[in-house]
Amino acid sequence: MLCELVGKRKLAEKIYDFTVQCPEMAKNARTGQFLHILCGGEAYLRRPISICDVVDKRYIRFVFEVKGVGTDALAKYELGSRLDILGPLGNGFELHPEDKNAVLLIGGGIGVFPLLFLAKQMKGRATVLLGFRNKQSVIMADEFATVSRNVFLATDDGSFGYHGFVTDVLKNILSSNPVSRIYTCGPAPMMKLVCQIAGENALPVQASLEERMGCGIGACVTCTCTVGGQRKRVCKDGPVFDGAEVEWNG
Amino acid sequence: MLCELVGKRKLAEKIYDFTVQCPEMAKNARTGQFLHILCGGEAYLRRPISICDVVDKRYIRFVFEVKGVGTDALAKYELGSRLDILGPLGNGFELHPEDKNAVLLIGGGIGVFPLLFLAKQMKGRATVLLGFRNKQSVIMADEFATVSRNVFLATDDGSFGYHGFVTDVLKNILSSNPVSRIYTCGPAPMMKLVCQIAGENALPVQASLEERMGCGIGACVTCTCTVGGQRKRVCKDGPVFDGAEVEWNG
Amino acid sequence: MAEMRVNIAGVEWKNPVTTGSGTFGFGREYSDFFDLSELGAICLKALSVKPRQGNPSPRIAETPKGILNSVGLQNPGAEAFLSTELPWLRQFDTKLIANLAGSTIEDYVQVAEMLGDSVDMFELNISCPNVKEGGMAFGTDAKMIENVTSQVKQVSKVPLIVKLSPNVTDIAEMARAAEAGGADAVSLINTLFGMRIDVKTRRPVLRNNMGGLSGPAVKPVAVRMVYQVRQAVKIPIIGMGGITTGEDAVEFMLAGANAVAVGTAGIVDPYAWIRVRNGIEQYLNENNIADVNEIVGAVQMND
Amino acid sequence: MAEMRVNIAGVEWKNPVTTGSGTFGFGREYSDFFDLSELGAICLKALSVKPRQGNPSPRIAETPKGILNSVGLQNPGAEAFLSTELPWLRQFDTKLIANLAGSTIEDYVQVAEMLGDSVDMFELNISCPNVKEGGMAFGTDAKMIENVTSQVKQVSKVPLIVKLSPNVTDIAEMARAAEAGGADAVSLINTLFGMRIDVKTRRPVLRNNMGGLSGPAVKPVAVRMVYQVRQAVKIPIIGMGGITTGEDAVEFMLAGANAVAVGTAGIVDPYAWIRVRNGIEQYLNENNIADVNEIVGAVQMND
Ligand SMILES: Cc1cc2nc3c(=O)[nH]c(=O)nc-3n(C[C@H](O)[C@H](O)[C@H](O)COP(=O)(O)OP(=O)(O)OC[C@H]3O[C@@H](n4cnc5c(N)ncnc54)[C@H](O)[C@@H]3O)c2cc1C
Ligand SMILES: Cc1cc2nc3c(=O)[nH]c(=O)nc-3n(C[C@H](O)[C@H](O)[C@H](O)COP(=O)(O)OP(=O)(O)OC[C@H]3O[C@@H](n4cnc5c(N)ncnc54)[C@H](O)[C@@H]3O)c2cc1C
Ligand SMILES: Cc1cc2nc3c(=O)[nH]c(=O)nc-3n(C[C@H](O)[C@H](O)[C@H](O)COP(=O)(O)O)c2cc1C
Ligand SMILES: Cc1cc2nc3c(=O)[nH]c(=O)nc-3n(C[C@H](O)[C@H](O)[C@H](O)COP(=O)(O)O)c2cc1C
Ligand code: FES
Ligand code: FES
Repeated sequence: MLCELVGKRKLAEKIYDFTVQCPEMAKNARTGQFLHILCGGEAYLRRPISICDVVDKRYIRFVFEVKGVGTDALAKYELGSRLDILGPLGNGFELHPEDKNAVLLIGGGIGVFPLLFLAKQMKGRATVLLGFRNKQSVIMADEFATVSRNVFLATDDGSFGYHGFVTDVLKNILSSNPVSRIYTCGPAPMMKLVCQIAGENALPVQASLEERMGCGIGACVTCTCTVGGQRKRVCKDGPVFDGAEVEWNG
Repeated sequence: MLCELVGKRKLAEKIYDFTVQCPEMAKNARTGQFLHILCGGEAYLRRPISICDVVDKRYIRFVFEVKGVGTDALAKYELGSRLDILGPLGNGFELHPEDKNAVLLIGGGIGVFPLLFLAKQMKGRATVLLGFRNKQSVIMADEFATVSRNVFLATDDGSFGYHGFVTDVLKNILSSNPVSRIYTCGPAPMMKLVCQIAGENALPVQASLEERMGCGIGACVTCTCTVGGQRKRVCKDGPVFDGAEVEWNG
Repeated sequence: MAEMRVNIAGVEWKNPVTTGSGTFGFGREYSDFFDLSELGAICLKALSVKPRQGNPSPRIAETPKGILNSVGLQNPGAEAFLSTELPWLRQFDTKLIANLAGSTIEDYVQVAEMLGDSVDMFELNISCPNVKEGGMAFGTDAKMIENVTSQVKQVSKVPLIVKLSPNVTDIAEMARAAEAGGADAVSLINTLFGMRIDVKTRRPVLRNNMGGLSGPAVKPVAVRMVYQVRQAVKIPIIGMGGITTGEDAVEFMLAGANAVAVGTAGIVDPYAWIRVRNGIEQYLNENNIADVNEIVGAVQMND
Repeated sequence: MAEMRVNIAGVEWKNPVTTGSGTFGFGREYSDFFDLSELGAICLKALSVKPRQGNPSPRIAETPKGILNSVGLQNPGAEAFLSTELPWLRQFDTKLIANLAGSTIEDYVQVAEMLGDSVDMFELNISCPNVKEGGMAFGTDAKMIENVTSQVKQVSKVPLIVKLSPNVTDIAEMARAAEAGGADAVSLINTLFGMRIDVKTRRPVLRNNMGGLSGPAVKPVAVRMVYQVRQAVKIPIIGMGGITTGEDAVEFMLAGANAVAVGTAGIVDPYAWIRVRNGIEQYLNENNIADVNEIVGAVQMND
């Protein structure tokens, strides 16, 4: 579907915040789902980018980092361009309004972006833990603050917030607070550790996985991960899976 | 070399008139030479386009028809874009200021464009014969009129000017006027006939050839034509050759 | 309106467009995008006797105008297909082609027997570069091709297409071997064997190291092979390899294909199959060609 | 600054970048764009005993991220080369590789004898798909490769590189044959055989009908073959096929190439050779690699 680019901001070095007009998709979008975007340039395949927010039920916002040829071409689009997008795709996060205790959203790097939509849907119940490389790479913290109960920041080099990994923050929180559930999105090593800690604490955890994709709709079976001993399609069966079942090296 | 697009006009359906700023190239450009342009889009190779005019010794103008993926992508550039261009390339037309009688410039289709620069260099001595499909496709006739002694137009369907081929006009002129020399650029069948008529009338003729090109600078030897029994490179040894020597089916 | 029907080894397709096996799953996903009855045939994902997990991820890598894949024939097995997928597929008015995978000749024979006449045609996949046993090893040796073809042919209740590997010195020889073995048609090309290395990690991008190259990049090789096979055998050809537009499909048909498959292009654009079908029709209409079969093999070679 | 020198069969190149034969002429044209002494070596256009006219035009066709060519070894002959081109080339501080073409073994032997030790290395072109005799026919049969290699080797006064055709089932077998015949190095890949048909005229775009595919499209096939050859032989490898950037070159070297050639990319961008050389150097510096030879064959295969 062709969607007009109606908002474009540069949030930080190599990080772009796009808003596209797409009433149909916006209506159906659920938190944790993604868009599959034809970027042009040297990129032949589409690129999966998570939904970061839905605005006014008509616009979808997504935030991305320029990594290679695809995201580089995407960043070059001008306002008013029409992007060829498939979506919303995949199974998103499952909300559990019945949760009584704290609900933790744990993001790292580009995994931070999809958690905003989730935090919003939680209507102030979310406790958000975000990990970044350094102070310069901290983004969207204010936005998270306005929609969450609590935001904890960690940076690898200690230049902002907690000095260390977001998983250390997680351990601290767990040691002193009752928690109902964990949601996580970020680099695989981080999510693996989060899921391990969740397991040790017998907490349910939902993890949003990344894998190289082809079709994005479940047909080509190239984007598999191993979950509960089975090869699952990240694009269609996920990207969100039960973190307890994910085999991180499969 | 990157050259800014400073002028863009649509002259007719699928015909674009571009002006690029390139003082270096403009200074060296000779009539009959061409530019080799990286068009982008789906086009992998560069595309050869003739120099149509040099303006103020700083700008080169070229006119092209949208034929396929390359020219289509080229037509989409906006003012201010920077085009990657090699040039000026090839050997152009040889001017013969010593010519006493009429000098004929005979163009057809997209072969018309490079003749403008030639007509200008002739400083009013040129008699120009232009062939088009129909009235709608007649372009640049006024411009030619201001710089030439005489302009004759022919259309295949008679909707404008002479009804028939430009070669018929040529025969008419030759039957009643003394002519010194012929220059021609256009579809191969037209040029073949022009050269044949020139031969019958013992007139020197210079023809600007077209061939599919790779490098455009003489190295890959993919753009050959047969001239005087030898394989010559259109890009480097031409594109202008002695019409008497060209083997049209070689 | 031009006649679009083609007859492939006795099976009538309503138009010459099918899907590249493995790129279309069992059709469920694409049925959200268009009516599957619009296709001449659906070539299904490879089926083996038992379910297969395929290779670990990453299983896909992007290359210039192409992709490498190393899926490795992941599939639910013939039985699950018959019980779960086939009844659903039968609602569509199109022909079904089962792609047969195996590691041994017995495997191929067994899966053909299991499927019986439940589908309209078989495609013998002896050209997959992504499995250790069987697969490409069968498809690059003429004697093996003839042998496996004739054994599967003996048990086949439906016309048998043999899918050829492009990773060979002489594709015509392979096609002749398939014909000699009793193939009712051949399809080509399967993927070219390739590799991509990530210079940052210094490892192959595909977890399985190597994979099969498909998409527009391979088109010139595929067209050449289709032409060579057309000169070598009499049986119908299903041409594929990079087809993205109606004109690409026409190119394959001019070279000698009686029908075409679209694979990778559909991975990028889910409407690719319909665009190709419409594009062929448009070409025929614009060129006043009454019947699509007129363009098959109609290329005029330069002398 | 990283060490960029490589030693190819006893010949020291100042850096691992050379030109793909036939894409660089005899260097004159590109000398307007950069100093040819910047290259590790210059691989010249094919040379035959007598001058050759090559095939009629069109000789080039564009394909997705690639080109087909059917030049057919047009060249002025070894004698004219020695008198006209070589003296001019000798002004540059770089190694010269003559690409030897022929229709018979005797042709190859004769041209090698004519050239003597006038250049630094020979590249035996037994893989050109664009000539009726010799060319690819030699390069797709292991016995022929061994035979022609050993006969040319006997008369070669300079190290002999054998250029392999990718149009084969088993590239490793071909490389082993070259090594057995006495080759001092192998280079690969030459072009993949392909075809493009113009749907408007219904004729092949190339006047010669078929031609050789090169450019980024073929890169994954080339990288795979370089890796396979690296596992099969001990002699140095010059890798090529679609190299456009420094990272592409690094990919080939990781796969096992001791040096690389750039061809088609230079047809599009005359500075491609220099960009590739600079790109390799940049990669080494950014990754703190002291010597380019460290990356040769350094790919870590996934288990
Ligand atoms: C479900 C999902 C949601 C995502 N959401 C976001 C997001 O909101 N914001 C964001 O910045 N990024 C997101 N990503 C990652 C993003 O898709 C990659 O960074 C992007 O594809 C890189 O493409 P490229 O052309 O810039 O890089 P290249 O390195 O040139 O890409 C080459 C190939 O690798 C694939 N690839 C490279 N890195 C990744 C990766 N990490 N995951 C999957 N495929 C990869 C590309 O798709 C492409 O096929 C998401 C990934 C997935 C799977
Ligand atoms: C010396 C020279 C000067 C030219 N000057 C002009 C000009 O001033 N204005 C203008 O409109 N056109 C000119 N042309 C023709 C122009 O180069 C082609 O129309 C253009 O390359 C078509 O590219 P495409 O991508 O639009 O078409 P496609 O058909 O998609 O091109 C595919 C391939 O065919 C080649 N090709 C297609 N047609 C031609 C052709 N007629 N000649 C050479 N190669 C071709 C392309 O370069 C490309 O490699 C000139 C050609 C030459 C050789
Ligand atoms: C992701 C993927 C999976 C494939 N799986 C199969 C398969 O299971 N069986 C088979 O015969 N071919 C398989 N192929 C090959 C295609 O059917 C087709 O032959 C090839 O991709 C060339 O066509 P294309 O360029 O249109 O994709 C697969 C190709 C891709 C890209
Ligand atoms: C126009 C052209 C002419 C070529 N001529 C020759 C040749 O004369 N001898 C040869 O061995 N290879 C020849 N080749 C093959 C190249 O040297 C190289 O092996 C191939 O193009 C792959 O590299 P690339 O993709 O970088 O071009 C030619 C290639 C092209 C494109
Ligand atoms: S990307 Fe095709 S199945 Fe997931
Ligand atoms: S285009 Fe390369 S020699 Fe003319």
